[in-house]
Parts: sequence; C-alpha cells; structure tokens
Amino acid sequence: MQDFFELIVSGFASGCLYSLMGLSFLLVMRPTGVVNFAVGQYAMLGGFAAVAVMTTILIPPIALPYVPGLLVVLALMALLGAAVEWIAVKPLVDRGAPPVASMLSLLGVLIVLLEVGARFGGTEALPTEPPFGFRRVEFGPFAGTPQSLFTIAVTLVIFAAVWLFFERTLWGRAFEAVSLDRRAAQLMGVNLRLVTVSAFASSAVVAGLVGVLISGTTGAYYQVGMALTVQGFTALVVGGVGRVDGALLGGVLLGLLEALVMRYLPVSSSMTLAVPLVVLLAFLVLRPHGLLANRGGH
Amino acid sequence: MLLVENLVAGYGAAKVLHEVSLEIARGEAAALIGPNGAGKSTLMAAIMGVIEARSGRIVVDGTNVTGHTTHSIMTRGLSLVPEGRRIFAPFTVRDNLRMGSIRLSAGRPGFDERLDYVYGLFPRLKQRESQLGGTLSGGEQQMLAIGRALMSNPRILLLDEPFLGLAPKVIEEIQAAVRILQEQGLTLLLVEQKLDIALNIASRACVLIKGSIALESSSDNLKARSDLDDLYFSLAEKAA
Amino acid sequence: MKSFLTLLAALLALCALGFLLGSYESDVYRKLLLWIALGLSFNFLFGISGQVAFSHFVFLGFGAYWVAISLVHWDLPLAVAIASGLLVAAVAAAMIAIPSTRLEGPYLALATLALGQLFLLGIASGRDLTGGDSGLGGYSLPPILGFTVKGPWYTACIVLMLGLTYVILDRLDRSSFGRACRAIRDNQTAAQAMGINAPRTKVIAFTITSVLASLAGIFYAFVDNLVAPGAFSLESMFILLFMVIVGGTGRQLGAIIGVVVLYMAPFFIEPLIGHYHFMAFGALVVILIIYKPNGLVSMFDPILKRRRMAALEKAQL
Amino acid sequence: MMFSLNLSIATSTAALGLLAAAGGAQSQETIKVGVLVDQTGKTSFYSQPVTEGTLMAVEEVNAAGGVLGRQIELILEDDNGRPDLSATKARKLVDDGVVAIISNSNSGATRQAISVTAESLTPQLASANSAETLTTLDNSCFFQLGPVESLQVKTMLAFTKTKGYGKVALVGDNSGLSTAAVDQFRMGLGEAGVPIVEEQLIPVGSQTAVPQLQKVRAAEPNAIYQVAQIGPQVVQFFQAYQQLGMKQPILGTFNLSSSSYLTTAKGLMDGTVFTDAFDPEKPEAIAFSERFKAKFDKEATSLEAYGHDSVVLIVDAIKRANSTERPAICKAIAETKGLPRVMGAKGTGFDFSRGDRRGFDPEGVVVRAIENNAYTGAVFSGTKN
Repeated sequence: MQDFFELIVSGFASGCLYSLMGLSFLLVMRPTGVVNFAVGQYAMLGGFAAVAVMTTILIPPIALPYVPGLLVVLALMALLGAAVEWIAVKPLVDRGAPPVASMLSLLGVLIVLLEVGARFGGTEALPTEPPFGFRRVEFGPFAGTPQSLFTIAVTLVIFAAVWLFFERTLWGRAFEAVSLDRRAAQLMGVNLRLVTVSAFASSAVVAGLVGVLISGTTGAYYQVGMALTVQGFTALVVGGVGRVDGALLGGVLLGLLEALVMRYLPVSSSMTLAVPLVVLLAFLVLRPHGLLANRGGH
Repeated sequence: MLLVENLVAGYGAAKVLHEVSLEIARGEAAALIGPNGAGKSTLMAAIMGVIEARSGRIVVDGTNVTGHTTHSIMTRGLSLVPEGRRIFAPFTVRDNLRMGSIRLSAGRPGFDERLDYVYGLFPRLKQRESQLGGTLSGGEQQMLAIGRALMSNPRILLLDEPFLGLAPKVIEEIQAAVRILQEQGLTLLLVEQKLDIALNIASRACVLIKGSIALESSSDNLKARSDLDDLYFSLAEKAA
Repeated sequence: MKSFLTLLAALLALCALGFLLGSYESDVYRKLLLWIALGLSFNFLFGISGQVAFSHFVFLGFGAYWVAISLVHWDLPLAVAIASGLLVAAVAAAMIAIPSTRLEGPYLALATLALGQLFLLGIASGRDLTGGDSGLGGYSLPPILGFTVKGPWYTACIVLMLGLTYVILDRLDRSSFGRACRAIRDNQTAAQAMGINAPRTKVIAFTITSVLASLAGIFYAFVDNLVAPGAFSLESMFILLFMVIVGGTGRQLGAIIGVVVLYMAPFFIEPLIGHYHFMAFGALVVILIIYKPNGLVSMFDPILKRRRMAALEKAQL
Repeated sequence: MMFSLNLSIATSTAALGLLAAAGGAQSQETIKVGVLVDQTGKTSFYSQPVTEGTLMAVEEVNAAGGVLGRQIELILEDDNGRPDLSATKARKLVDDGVVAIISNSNSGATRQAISVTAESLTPQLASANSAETLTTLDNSCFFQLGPVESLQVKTMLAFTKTKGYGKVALVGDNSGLSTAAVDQFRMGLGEAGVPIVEEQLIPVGSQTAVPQLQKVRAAEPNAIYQVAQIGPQVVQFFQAYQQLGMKQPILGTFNLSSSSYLTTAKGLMDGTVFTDAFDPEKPEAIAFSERFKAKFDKEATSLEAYGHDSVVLIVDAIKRANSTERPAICKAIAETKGLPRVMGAKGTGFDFSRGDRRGFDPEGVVVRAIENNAYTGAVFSGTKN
C-alpha cells in the first residue's frame, strides 16, 4: 500500500508535466486550428535556457536565483513563440494557406529548434538547481519529494489561472470566441493578430515552464522534445481535444496510468514508454473526442 | 458619413466586386438589394475590413479606412450584424453581449449603460440573460445578434439579411426595433433580398447585380416601378 | 513507346554509373538510389494522396529487418524471405491504414508518429531477434541462381528496384486512381460527392506505398549487410518529408530533385557550414513552404512549358 | 560547454593543418590517420571529448617531430553516431588512403565500420568502446582499447566478494549502451553465482524511476548494480532511490565518472562505488592531466585519456613496423606488449600479445567511490581478492 501512495504522488507529478504540454498544444490549437508539433522543442529550449541563466554551466557570468531566472526564461520563451508565429505561420495565414501548411512549416521550425538546442546545450543532460530538493516528505499515507509537490502546485496554479482567464475575463472570452467563430469574433472587434500572437507566445511560455521544471529534476536534455510532444498530445486526446480541463485530466490520468502499469503489470519496464503511444492510438481510433465532450470549436 | 469609391474585392482568384461606389449620409437608412450571389455580403465584409480591398477606397467621416483592420474600423463607429447571425452558441446571452462590447472605450460603466440600452430594445434578451446562446429561438438569436452589434455603440449599423428565415411575427418585432434605432438617429445600411421589407425600412436603395451597382434610386421611385416583381431579372438583362 | 525507351536509357545510364564509381562513392550512390525510391513512394502517399503519415520509415525498417531476421534466425531461402516480407508488409499496412486513414491531418501524423516510436521500442525490446541498438548483422546476400551478386551488380539490382517503383507509381498517378487520390487530397467532401470511395482509395494508396517502402528496405538490408534502428528514426522520416516538400510536393520529378538536393547537400555544405546542415534543412523547408510552395521543381516549369509548347507547335506544323 | 568543445576541436584541426603543412615542407608527405567521431548525434557527449584527447596526442607527437620523420594528419569524419553513416564514412576514409582508423564513436557505429575495414584490412582502433563482441567480427586488424563490460563485472565482484552481497538487483536504461552492460552484468553475476532478485530498465524519455525502484525495494536486495548510462535516467535513479528512502549500497559503472553527475545528481550519489578504467593517481594519468590542463585550462577526464591512448598505440606500432603499410602496422599492433598508457590501474599498459585483440589489461579496472560529492582515487583494482 505504501508503494501505491508513493506512486500516486510521482505519477501525478509526471502527469502534470504532460498536462502542461497538452495545454501548450491547446493554447495554439483552439484559436488558430494549427497543431504545433514543435512545442516539445520549446520545452527542451526552456530547459537549456534555464541552465543558461540560472547556472554557470552554459553562460558562466550569468547565474540568477530561481525566481528571477524563471521569469527571464519565460520572457524569452514568449519572444520565441511570437517570433515563430511571425516567421513561420503568419505569411501562410496571410496567403490563405490551409492549416496543414502551417503544421508542415512548424515541422521545419521543430528541426531548427532541435538543432539549436543540441548545438547550444550539447547532447549531455545539464542540470539546474531544483528549488526544493529531493528529500522524502510524507503526509499521511502519501510520500513524495518537495520537487514533485512543487511541480504539482505550479501546474494547478497555471491551470486555475488559464481557466479563470478563459471563463471570467473579457479577453479570455474573446480567445474562446475566436476559437468558436473566427469571423464573428473579428466582427466583434477582437484583434485577431493579437490573439494569434499571444496564443503562440503563451503556448511557448507553458512549454518552456515544463522545460524549466524538468531541468531541475532530470536535467535539460536535447532529446526530451519528442517524448513530451507525444505525451502532451496524448493528454489532450485522452481528456478531450479542445478543453482546458480535458488537458489536465488527460495528462494526470496518463501519468498515473504509466506509473501503475509500470509497477503492477508484468510488462517489460522498457515498455512503459509504449503506454502513452498505445493510449494515443487507442483513443484516436476508438474515441477520438476523448473523455470529456467537446464544446464546439475546432 | 460612409463613402465607398470604386471598390474592387474578391476571394482568391475570383473577383466579386467590380468598382462599386456607394454613399450614405448621416442618419440615413439605405438598403442594398440584389439577387443571391450579387456580392452584397462581400461588400459588407470589405467595408468592415474582413476582406481586403484590391483597389478603391472606403471613407468614414472623412477618414480613409481602406486597409485598416476590422477592430480599428469599429472604433470609427461601424458595426455589422453578420449574415446567419453567428451567435457564440456556448456563451450565455450576457457573454455574447459582452463580446460585442470589446471595442467599447468607456469600460465597465459604458458596458452597463449599453447593456441596459439593448435590454430596453429587446426585453426578451433580459429574460434570457443567463441562457446559452445556442438554446435561443431563431428570432431571439437575431435579436441577440443585433443587440451584440449595438454594444459597441456604433454610429453606422450594417445589417446583413437580418430577417432571413424568420416567422412573420418575429420579422415585425425586429422591424419595429430597427425603426426605433432609425428614430434615434442611427445610420443604417440594410442588406435584403426581399424588396418589400427593404423598401419599407430604407428611404433609398442600391441594387447590386453581379458585383456592380446597377441602379440607385429612392424607395418611393422604386416602389412605383412597374417591373418591380422581376426587377433583378430586368436589370441583369440590361447589364448583360 | 518513346517514354519507355527514355526510361530504359535512364536505367541503363544509372547502372553504368555504378560500374564507374569507387567503393565510397558507390556506397553513397546506392543509398542515394534507395532514398530516391523512398522519396517517390512517400511522394505518392503524402504529396498525391495527401496523407501526412510518418510511418514510411517503419515499413522501410520492417522490410529490412524481416529479410535480415529471415536469413539470420530462420534460415529461410532468399525468395521466401522477400515474398513473405512483402506479403506481411501488405497485410500490416492495410491493417494500419483501415483505422488510421479515418484520421485527418495532424491526427494521422501523430498516430503514425506514435507507430514509428512503437516500432523503435519494439526493436529495442526484441533484442534477441533484432540485435537491439547495435543492430543485426553478420549475414550477406545469398547467391542468386548460383551467382554471388556484389559490387556494381548489386547497384544494378537497386536501379532495377527503383525503376520498378517509378513505373508502378507513374502508372498509378496517370490512372483514374491517381486522379481520385488528388481529388481526395484537394477536397475530400467534393471527391466523395463525385462518387469516389475516399476511405478505400486512401487505404489502397497507403498500402501500396508502404509495400514499396518495404521493398526498398529489403534492398537496403544488403547495402551494409547490417540493419540498425538508427537508420529508421524519426529524424530520417523528417528528412524524407523535407525532401519531398523541397523538391515539390505531389510530383515525381519534384521528389527526385528534392532527394538528390538534400541527400547530396551535406557532402558539399558540411565543409562550409560544419554540422549545421540539418538545421539548414529545417530553415529551408520553412522558407520554401512560404515563398515557393510548389518546391524547387516549379523553377523548371517555365522551361518545361516552353519545350512542351515547342513540341506542340512542331506537331501542328 | 559543448560550444567551447566544438570550437576547440575546430581550432585544433586548423592548427594541425598548419603543422602538417609546415612538416610537409621539410620532409615527405604526411601519414594520414582517419577518425570516426560522433560530433552531432546522441553519443557526441562522450565521442567529442575522446576525440579531443586524440587531437591533443597527435599535436604532441607532431610537435616532437612526428613519427618516422613524418607528420601525422588526422582526417575527422562525423558519423552522427549512426551505424549506417559510420560505414559510409569509413569507406570514405579508406578511399582517402588512411593507414588506420581510430573509432571514437559508439560501439554500434564501430561495429558497422568494421564491416568496411574488414574488406581492405585497414587497422581500426576503438578507443573507448566497451561492447563485448566487437573483436569477434572478422577483421583481424580491429583492436579494442577500452575495457569490455565483463571486466567491469569481474572487478566489481572481486571488490564486493568480502561484503557478502547474497542477492542483488540490476537497474539499467533501455539505451543500447546500457542494455549491453545489463547483459554482461547478468552473465557475470550468474557465473559468480550471485542471484539477481530484480532487474529493471528505466526507459529513456520517462519522467520518473519511482515505479522501477519500488520493485527493486520490494525485492530486498543487498546491493544494487546501477548500469544506466543515459544522463537523465541515471539522475532519475538516484532521485528515486533518495525519495524512496532506500539504503542499499549502489555499485556503478565507469559511466558515473562523468563529472556532470556531480552537478545533475548533486549530493545524491555519496557512498556510491563504481568501476572505472582511469586511475587519477597513476603517474601517466597525472602527467597527462597536467598537460591537458595546461593546454585547455580545464580538467581532463577519462574520456580524453581514451582518445589519447589510441594515438600512443598507433604511433608506437608505426615506429616498430618502420612502415606505414597497413598490414605491417596491423602486425606491429598485434605484437604490442607492455606499452605504458594513461588508462588503467597503476602499472598496467597495452598488451595484445596474449592473442586477444582486446588490449585493456585484465587487471586494469579500478574501483572508485563518491564521497562528499567528489570522486576518490582508486580504492581497489584488478580481479583478484
């Protein structure tokens, strides 16, 4: 039983990372209809950016404390996201090309980002100092590390904030309106450029945050991108494409499922990586709308 | 107040509008009539900056707004009730109206004032305030669409086929509301296929055939025409 | 007839080239020919049929591994190994295609990407059969009818395979099937309204191109006499996609140009820009999609058009 | 970090070119030696430092007048760590007329390149590969300089003999590097009669190793062999170990000597012992480290020493063969005996005279420990206890 409660915490924490990746997909998908597979590379770059600004490993003269360092990284990610939109998506949208053209051009961006990461950060895992460390903390039957609790808390705060933004603020509603009916939203006076740019920027910020969180646990590593992309998209497909709460639910379920399958089912442990892949395929084929019903939009 | 000069616009390779010119004075109610596919909605979209003008210009109160974005054109006092209503179905009535107020510079106090105004015009919307837009009847949705367009406090309201597919009783109800708007001094540009409704509301009508203005005349003159029943047909013949 | 002779001459020239090259060059050359074959079939799948599927390298790998495992572990005769490999590939492709071609754009891309990852995981975990990360080797092409095929003669075999691939795809492209594929790609709803069975057409296109990829994989298995998972990674899949986009999506000539340019580029630009060619490919794809969506092949269009016009005029005289 | 590495490789290549040109002017043409290196792939993080050692050693040889009065010219080829590419690049080097190829890439790539060098019997030296079966492939001119995995197992078993670890667990990751090591450890432990009560892999790309280590904890081993090789997975191992409050001794492999773990797994590794092929207190190693530090202003690791030693071996062979013909060099290498090298325990050197093309001295592996987040010197060496 002790194992089970430990697993809940660590599975939940991994699941939170998947949820955030799902959210990163979603922030762009909902208002623009574009699926950006490069979000995993944002996470990878976010990790290396954290190593660059918080430690002396990549850029020796700069070593900011965690909070200012985090803010700097997220600001850089926002710039990156906006730049990617401006360079690789806007010209296509202006030309009236279909979303699949944007998807392909973003695959080109994916490779550029991957290579930039590998050249700048190298092919070895590089660490940042996690703010809370890895000693064991127990609360009731549960046990985890301060770092895993930090990941969970950050994720819940982000999701709460995003949910409140979309449901409660006028501009959040405007984002929703754009994803429901782009033309009608435009006729309300919604600035579509602003929505699109902020969607790409915020998507990069969320994925970059995942990278920063991971850099503190397993290190920034140039190959984390593709796995996170699959895990994040799976979270989305499981929870229900197009819903913020769906991304959270899907990611957490996936994280828990991975941990429980790993621990209790007699499968080879290298096959745990197959869990999200199999879940993804099963949902795409059997239940493409996910667990929660879609509420319109794309 | 609104001036369209030699406007050319279209989608992709297709040219829909050929040098359309149009002028509407302050406080006037004009109708844009014409058969299906004549380019009426395209003209609306071009005026609102939703599609790009390839040549020609659009002037609002002496300011050239050609090439401006929709939201900046709206701040000049234009607002469009789009064809097919395009309500945000999963939003409540109130949230739909909030969306309409996004370009309202006065902020929260201005919003409350406009909300009261719209609810005064369409009391049924107030009753349905927290109902989802998608659950309203067709007529109520049309009222919501008009109310939403009024939330930005426009000086020129463009209405694209607001009576399409509605029951006669509802049409009357909405016509009455439009008349009130007219009396309050709002400038109106109404797109309508049905001549009787159009000529009832507007004092002047422009007939759009195949992307060009084929005829411009006062409503009274038009009503007096003998070939009114097949006006479009005869104009199309002439154009060809 | 004339086009047949042109093709024959081209294939003979490609074979002849194989006899002129040194060992390193002919290694590069063989892999180039294999890439072209892959590029052609992927172009049909992605460019003509409009399916953004990342499973092409799975089938390449499947063909290569199947024939290697057949020889090393099962001691099958070569002909049986090849025939069974193609058959199993066809069945597997159809089974994958039937559920997955229902998926649109990014969903198909993600599903087939997941499939590719599963394939690599399968290779890693089935190490007794596949040799894991370091691959499966220690075999060679058995004698065919008593002849040991090696060196430029093997290159000639690859040229034959490439020719076969080209002819099959060219025929398909010009047939009503090819038109149906293009119609579905451009507008599925409209195509179905015209009476085209979209799901069936997509499944057939997926299956045929995947089997052709497996065929290329079988030939790949004897190029180095070793199959290792590194060659079938997602990275290779991206390069293939980029080749087709850069050359000109949906055109055979485009695929060939794209493969040749991107395959040969590193040999020339590496001394200039070091190891940044992959990054350059990514950037090139973004630029081409935006500014030259019809690919490099479209640069030759004016010339081709002029020649066709000239031929037409001549015919009229 | 990698930036500076790339740069230094680039600059040293340029410097070599200059040196070679100068050398060529005063005597005959250069002796070409090929290097296969993973500069851009998954294994570049160790292939690059190894190559840095190779470059430094060649520079030293050339500065001291070269060999047979000729300068050595290194031709670097990036194989991306991919076996298929490695074969192509090996062909290129052979066509370029190199007298030998130094393989600094991963063992999969090396293995593929052997199929090429076998055709022309080009001497091929694998600087650091530890895979077990490379020398069984049919190139009699292929030599492996690194310690094979089974040697690590034997040394660790000798070291732990007195501790009485009745049952152990084995944890790796699913990379090719690690699974090969897992195989050898399983085999070695089986031969020694030590039961493995749990064997777990941490998949590359996963976010946590808690489920795997829970299984290990539940099996109650006396010690844990940690043979994961990929950075993030190694770190996850130590994090989960800490998080689950485990107390069993951890026995690692030479992968743990990569100093980056002192930062990635800071403070989590204390008490761990691991086998290494590098003894920092060996006189040759001290001298090498000093020269390296003087040149690059950073600490040398065992990786650079591997790359350095392959040059030592080939230069010695060319000298003794008094020829740059491939068969002569091959023969000379096979006869190498007692040639001092940086790697390995004190007093051990190259020895191919036993008829084994794996030249690492069987008694050359050492055991080191991690205390207070720092590496200790050798606490044990050899396979006899």
